[in-house]
Amino acid sequence: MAIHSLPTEASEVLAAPQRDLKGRAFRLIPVALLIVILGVLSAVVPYFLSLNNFISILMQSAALGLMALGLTAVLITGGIDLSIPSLMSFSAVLGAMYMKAGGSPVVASFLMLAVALAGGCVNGLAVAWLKMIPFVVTLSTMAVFSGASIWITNAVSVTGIPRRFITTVMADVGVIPIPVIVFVVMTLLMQLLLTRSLYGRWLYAVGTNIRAARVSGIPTQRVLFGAYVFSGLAAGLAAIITTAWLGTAGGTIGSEGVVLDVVSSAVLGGVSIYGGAGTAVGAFVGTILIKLISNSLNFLQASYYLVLVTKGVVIVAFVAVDSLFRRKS
Amino acid sequence: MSDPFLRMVDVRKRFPGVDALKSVTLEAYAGEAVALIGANGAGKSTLMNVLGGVIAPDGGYIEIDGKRAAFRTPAEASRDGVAFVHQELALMPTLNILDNMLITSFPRRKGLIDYRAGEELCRNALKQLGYDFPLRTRVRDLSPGDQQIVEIARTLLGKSRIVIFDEPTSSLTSREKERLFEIIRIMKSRGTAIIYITHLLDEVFTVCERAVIMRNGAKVAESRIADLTRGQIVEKMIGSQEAVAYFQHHERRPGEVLLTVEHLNREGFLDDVSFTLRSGEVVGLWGLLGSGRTELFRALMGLDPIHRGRIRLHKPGSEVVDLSPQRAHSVMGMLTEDRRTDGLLLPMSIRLNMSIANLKNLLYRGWPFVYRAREESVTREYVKKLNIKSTSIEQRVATLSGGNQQKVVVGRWLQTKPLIFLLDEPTRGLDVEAKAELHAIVANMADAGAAVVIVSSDLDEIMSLSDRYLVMVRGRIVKEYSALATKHELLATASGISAQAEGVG
Amino acid sequence: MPKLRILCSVVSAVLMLTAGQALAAPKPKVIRVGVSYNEKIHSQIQAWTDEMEKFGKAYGQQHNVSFKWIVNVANGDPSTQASNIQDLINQHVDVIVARAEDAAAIGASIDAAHKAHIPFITFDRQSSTVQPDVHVGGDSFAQGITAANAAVELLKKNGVQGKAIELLGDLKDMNAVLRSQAWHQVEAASKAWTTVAQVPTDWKPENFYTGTANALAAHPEANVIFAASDFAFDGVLKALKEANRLAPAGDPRHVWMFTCDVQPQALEPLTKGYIDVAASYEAYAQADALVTVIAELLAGQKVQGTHLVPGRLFTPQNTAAMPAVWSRDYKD
Amino acid sequence: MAAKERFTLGRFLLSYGFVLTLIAIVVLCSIASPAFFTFKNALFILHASAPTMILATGVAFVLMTGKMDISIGSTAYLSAGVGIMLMVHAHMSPLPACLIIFAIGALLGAVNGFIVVVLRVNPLITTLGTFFTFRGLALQITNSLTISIPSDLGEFGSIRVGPFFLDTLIAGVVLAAYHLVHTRTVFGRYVMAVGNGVDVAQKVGVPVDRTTFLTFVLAGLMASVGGVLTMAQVGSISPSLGQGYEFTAIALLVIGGVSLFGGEGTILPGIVLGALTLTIIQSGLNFVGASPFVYPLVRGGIIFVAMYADSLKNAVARKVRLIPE
Repeated sequence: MAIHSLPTEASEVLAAPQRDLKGRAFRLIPVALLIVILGVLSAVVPYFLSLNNFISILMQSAALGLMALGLTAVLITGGIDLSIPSLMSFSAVLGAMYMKAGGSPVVASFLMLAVALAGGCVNGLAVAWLKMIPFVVTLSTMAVFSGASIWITNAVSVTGIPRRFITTVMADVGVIPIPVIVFVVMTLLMQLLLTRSLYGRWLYAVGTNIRAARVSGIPTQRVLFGAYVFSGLAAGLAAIITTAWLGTAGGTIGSEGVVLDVVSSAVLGGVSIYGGAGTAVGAFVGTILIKLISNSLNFLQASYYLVLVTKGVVIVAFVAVDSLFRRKS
Repeated sequence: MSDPFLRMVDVRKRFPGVDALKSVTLEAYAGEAVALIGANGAGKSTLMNVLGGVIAPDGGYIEIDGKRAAFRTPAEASRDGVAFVHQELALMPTLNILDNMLITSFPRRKGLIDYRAGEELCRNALKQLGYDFPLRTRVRDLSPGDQQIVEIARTLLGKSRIVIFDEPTSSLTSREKERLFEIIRIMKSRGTAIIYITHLLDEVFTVCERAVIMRNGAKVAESRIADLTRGQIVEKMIGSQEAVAYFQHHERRPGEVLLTVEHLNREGFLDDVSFTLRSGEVVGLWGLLGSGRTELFRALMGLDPIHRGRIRLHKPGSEVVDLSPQRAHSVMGMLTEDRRTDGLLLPMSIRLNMSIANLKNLLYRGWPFVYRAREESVTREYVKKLNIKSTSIEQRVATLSGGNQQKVVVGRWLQTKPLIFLLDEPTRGLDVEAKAELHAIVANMADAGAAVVIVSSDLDEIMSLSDRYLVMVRGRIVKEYSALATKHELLATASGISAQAEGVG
Repeated sequence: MPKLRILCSVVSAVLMLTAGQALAAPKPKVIRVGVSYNEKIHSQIQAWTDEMEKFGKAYGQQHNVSFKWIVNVANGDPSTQASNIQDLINQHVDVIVARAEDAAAIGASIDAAHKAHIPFITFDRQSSTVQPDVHVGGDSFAQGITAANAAVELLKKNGVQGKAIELLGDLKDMNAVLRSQAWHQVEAASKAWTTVAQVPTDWKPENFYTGTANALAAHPEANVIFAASDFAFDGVLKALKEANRLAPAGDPRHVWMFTCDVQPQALEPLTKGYIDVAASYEAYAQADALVTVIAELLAGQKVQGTHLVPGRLFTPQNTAAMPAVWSRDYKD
Repeated sequence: MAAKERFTLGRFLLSYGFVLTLIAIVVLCSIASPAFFTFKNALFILHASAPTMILATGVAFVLMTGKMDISIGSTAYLSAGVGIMLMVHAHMSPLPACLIIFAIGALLGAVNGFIVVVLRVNPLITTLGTFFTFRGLALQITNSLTISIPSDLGEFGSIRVGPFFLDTLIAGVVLAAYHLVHTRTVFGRYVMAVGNGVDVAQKVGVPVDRTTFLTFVLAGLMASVGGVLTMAQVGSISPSLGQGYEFTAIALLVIGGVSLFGGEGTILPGIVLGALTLTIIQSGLNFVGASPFVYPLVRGGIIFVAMYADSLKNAVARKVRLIPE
């Protein structure tokens, strides 16, 4: 009310930047954390500060990161998708079995994408049209997908994947392996879509206030559906990469531990669990951060227990700061 | 008159950026109703929240019956007999009536809730209002009106000696309204002190003995109702004469037919609704709450399914087409009843809020990407047109005043250049100033050739704007009136029929 | 201020560990061994780790080398293990030892190591895809065969026609698979018993208990139990007890039990005579073998592809006297 | 109103649908294996499901307030882990040790509560974090060994009172107590009130924060109780203790009719039926000797169906309220 008197144009100059600053300052925390960890490690760990090592860290993050991107889209709509990793392993298994049976790697890759997309559609339908609670839907589809992949594989990972598939997917472009490129490109692409595209705008609107979005003529159901399909797509890409990376596919590669890692990555990347906020780049940073935390502690010979503890503390602390900021502004 | 039962003395409250209360003193006497009048942001609610223990004051003190009182929680306040009837119902849908009424005051035996005693209490309370619900019904299965009754009945439990009514009639049918006034009379006769907050001035004259008028966090006037005229009140509320213009109505000549609605039917909500809209007219859609006004709007906008009937749009070239739900948004705009839950993207900027319905027209060369520069210029244009008071188009709408928020929603639709404008309670909860501005905008739309349909529970408002009335009862349009219709006719048509109908429902 | 707390916790952790790092400055003739465990939820892993340290020192003094163990643990998740091994590679360790979470997935890591010219040793769990330089471990198949043959002998001797309940292990673990294969191979050959129920345990104690109990209820006639591992055996015993079938050999209610591993929890039932035969799983011997293999491998000596440490046959009679039993030392 | 009428039949089916499913499963299993439908086995099923029932009961209130707790598995493991160390190394006798375990459980719950209520961190995230942290600490403490519990506590696992296992009775008592608290105490009603929306509850004067905090403490406490019972059943504690409990518990509750929207659900019979459904499926499949690998799939399927029913129920509710979307 006090600001009523200010003339519009004049105050724009004043108001806009400072608000931005606040947001930025917060968004920088994970980045700062990242830099600190990197700095310490480079100082302490032999061979850490090497291009190879950084690339391999990115390589290790690729699959997780892609899934985190998928989750981000869903989180922005105010939903959640716990089924991504299990869907990932399910489609990976099918693809792998197809290749084992002599199918061509190319077809197999598309098969994986197709299966994952289909899975995403199941979630999407349930959430958008059957109006089921995302947590509930994806919790149960998680059980179904992982159940299915254990069932068809008898819990034994699928082997006999053609070298050609592996070498092609894992091939380096220059020094950078393809999965890393896919990860980076997907991040940038998604960032562009989120900030600039019609669909991106709709996504945020739906996540902020779905009723208002609907009244404004946004096809909310299609938007919701889209988000889950996208996370399906992400799972599919992750499936291809993981299969090539491990040279096998099985029910284990999408365990519950992974689910929580994916969620942590997105959250550490500043994606709001309440919907309406979050960026692809954020998720990217978050993923690297999660990976680095465990890697660094590996490098530093910390006990495996400390890894878990640190992860937990970081997540909670981070979000605590977040909500602190929220209440401040 | 004896000395005041409630005294709030020199109460002060400061929110970041605003002096919400600058040393306000309020007195309420047992057995009388004092009207607390003021524009939005005048500080009424803040003052009452202090009294209700919802927020703590920075300064000043409260005396009840001569004793100092300081409430840290609503529970404490109600323990000292201060009851609060909130404007938007404070009920818990999944719980039954019993739990809702007793939630903070369960009678207990050996640590366990004594439901037998509880039922007794609730039944009595409801009886006083002349109601007798099955107490185990879940509140979410009650009609909004009944829900309000439950909310009011809650205050009758225990020994509430001061009852605050905050816009109590906003969701009541006229019958329920009458009953409420009766209840208030009973309460007064029992020596309860009533504080009555409202925007609807004639209610003030029916219910209250005294009026306290606030503006910008300060008390600007206090006097007996008998010594006040409506004009004076309005003047004191807004501290200027201009907004009184709000009661004048100006003639309009409607153009050719824009829209015909034929036998529209939605199971349980709309029953064979037919009417036409002409360009350049304002149609008042009058009816009691739950008569299907909102449902009709939603059906027209394609938000709810239509089971039978058709909506036909008359294109300028006199060619007539069926209006598909998808296309509805391209020719219609709708102001929802509750802008916070159905209208605004509160944490987002004015720009994002205003462009959201119009993005398709703001794309970059048909690519599915938003053309930021155009978006900004368009937003600025409408911010100016509607004179939305803001620091920048990037300001978060949550931080705007109610009036400006509503204007943002209006701007959202104006961007889409709609032929038809559906306004559902466009000025609910707005102060007189903002009301006046919105009325101007409405008139303006019609003059520009749009067809405007307006729903309002404020009969004066509807009558000051409409060129024509459609009266709805239980999902049907039962009668159409010209601009010359009288208050009485409208009220009678709307509620007369409903009197027998309600028995059925 | 929570933010501070994160930074502090991370930094302080880092510092502590840095100190440790600094002290262990590289010396000549150091062998940096990267060890990747798939998980750390079974007693023998601790046994291995300690024994490697211990034996490593002793061996080192004789042969004038010193081992530096760089250990990390994956959270029972193949991808994580792959990352962990990648980390080891990036640290340029001299040799990598891995206990695979997934017999198939470990192949990729083996390739990766080889690409970086780091020799790779699979430990305890074999790779089902790519061949490592060396595999060191117990001979699970032999283990199963031994146990099964002992079973044939005993049952024949007592003139029992067996109705067997098989407690499967985690089928992602080659050991579990091999043992099951062994059991069924002998079954087919000897006809000494028929397996009436297969209970998957996934190596989870709960399942040992409920699985056994259900199987006993469903097949009251069952009189033989073959457990792919006797870790978490308390569950099995409880189930038997509740079914009133827990009795030493000779008692008519006795269920003939043949197990693998002789984990800490098996010692007591063995001495009490509940378990008739257990083919042991020599954590110590395996660790020692591993150390030797590593040393020889890096000394450029010829090392054969697989080092399978034979198990010993434990029976109620000989258990008490048996020397060097790791499970004794790791009984909680 | 027409809207309401149309759904009453559906509503009936929804609220009793999974009871029918349950019966169907029982019948099928009984046909497949005569040993299944026996009093003995029924007792065992009750026995086997006791710990999960208690764990789930703990989480029930949290869910009813519309919050979430996925840390119970780790809580169970950490508290039980400390207890076992006390018993094995400090040679503490089981009873005091158990009391300490419960105390720790409650404490860990309080940690969750504190983070949620005071630091205002989203419950899902909070418990996600503590899920990691608690498990890490527990592994540190037990050095992730599989430890046999002292025999006297082991005995406790198979004590019978009459035909019933002791832990079945304990579960019974806990559930009864919870049911009473839920339906007949102010706290129980507060839980439901909070589940209807924090702001409203606050306005009418419900002590929202205290209530929320308490629900988390109780969840922690019950987690530790469940942990002890599991330990006693299995006869040992291993790092796999509590793994996947969080999801099982939630699934179980939803099957039992507790809505994740909050403000919905019952302790009796809801949770019992939910728990039985899952356990019966498990043991049923055991009995009919189905391929071991079909378990997860079947479980997943059942959960999906149940949860779908739940959301339908809420869809109905929303329709009746005439609220769009």
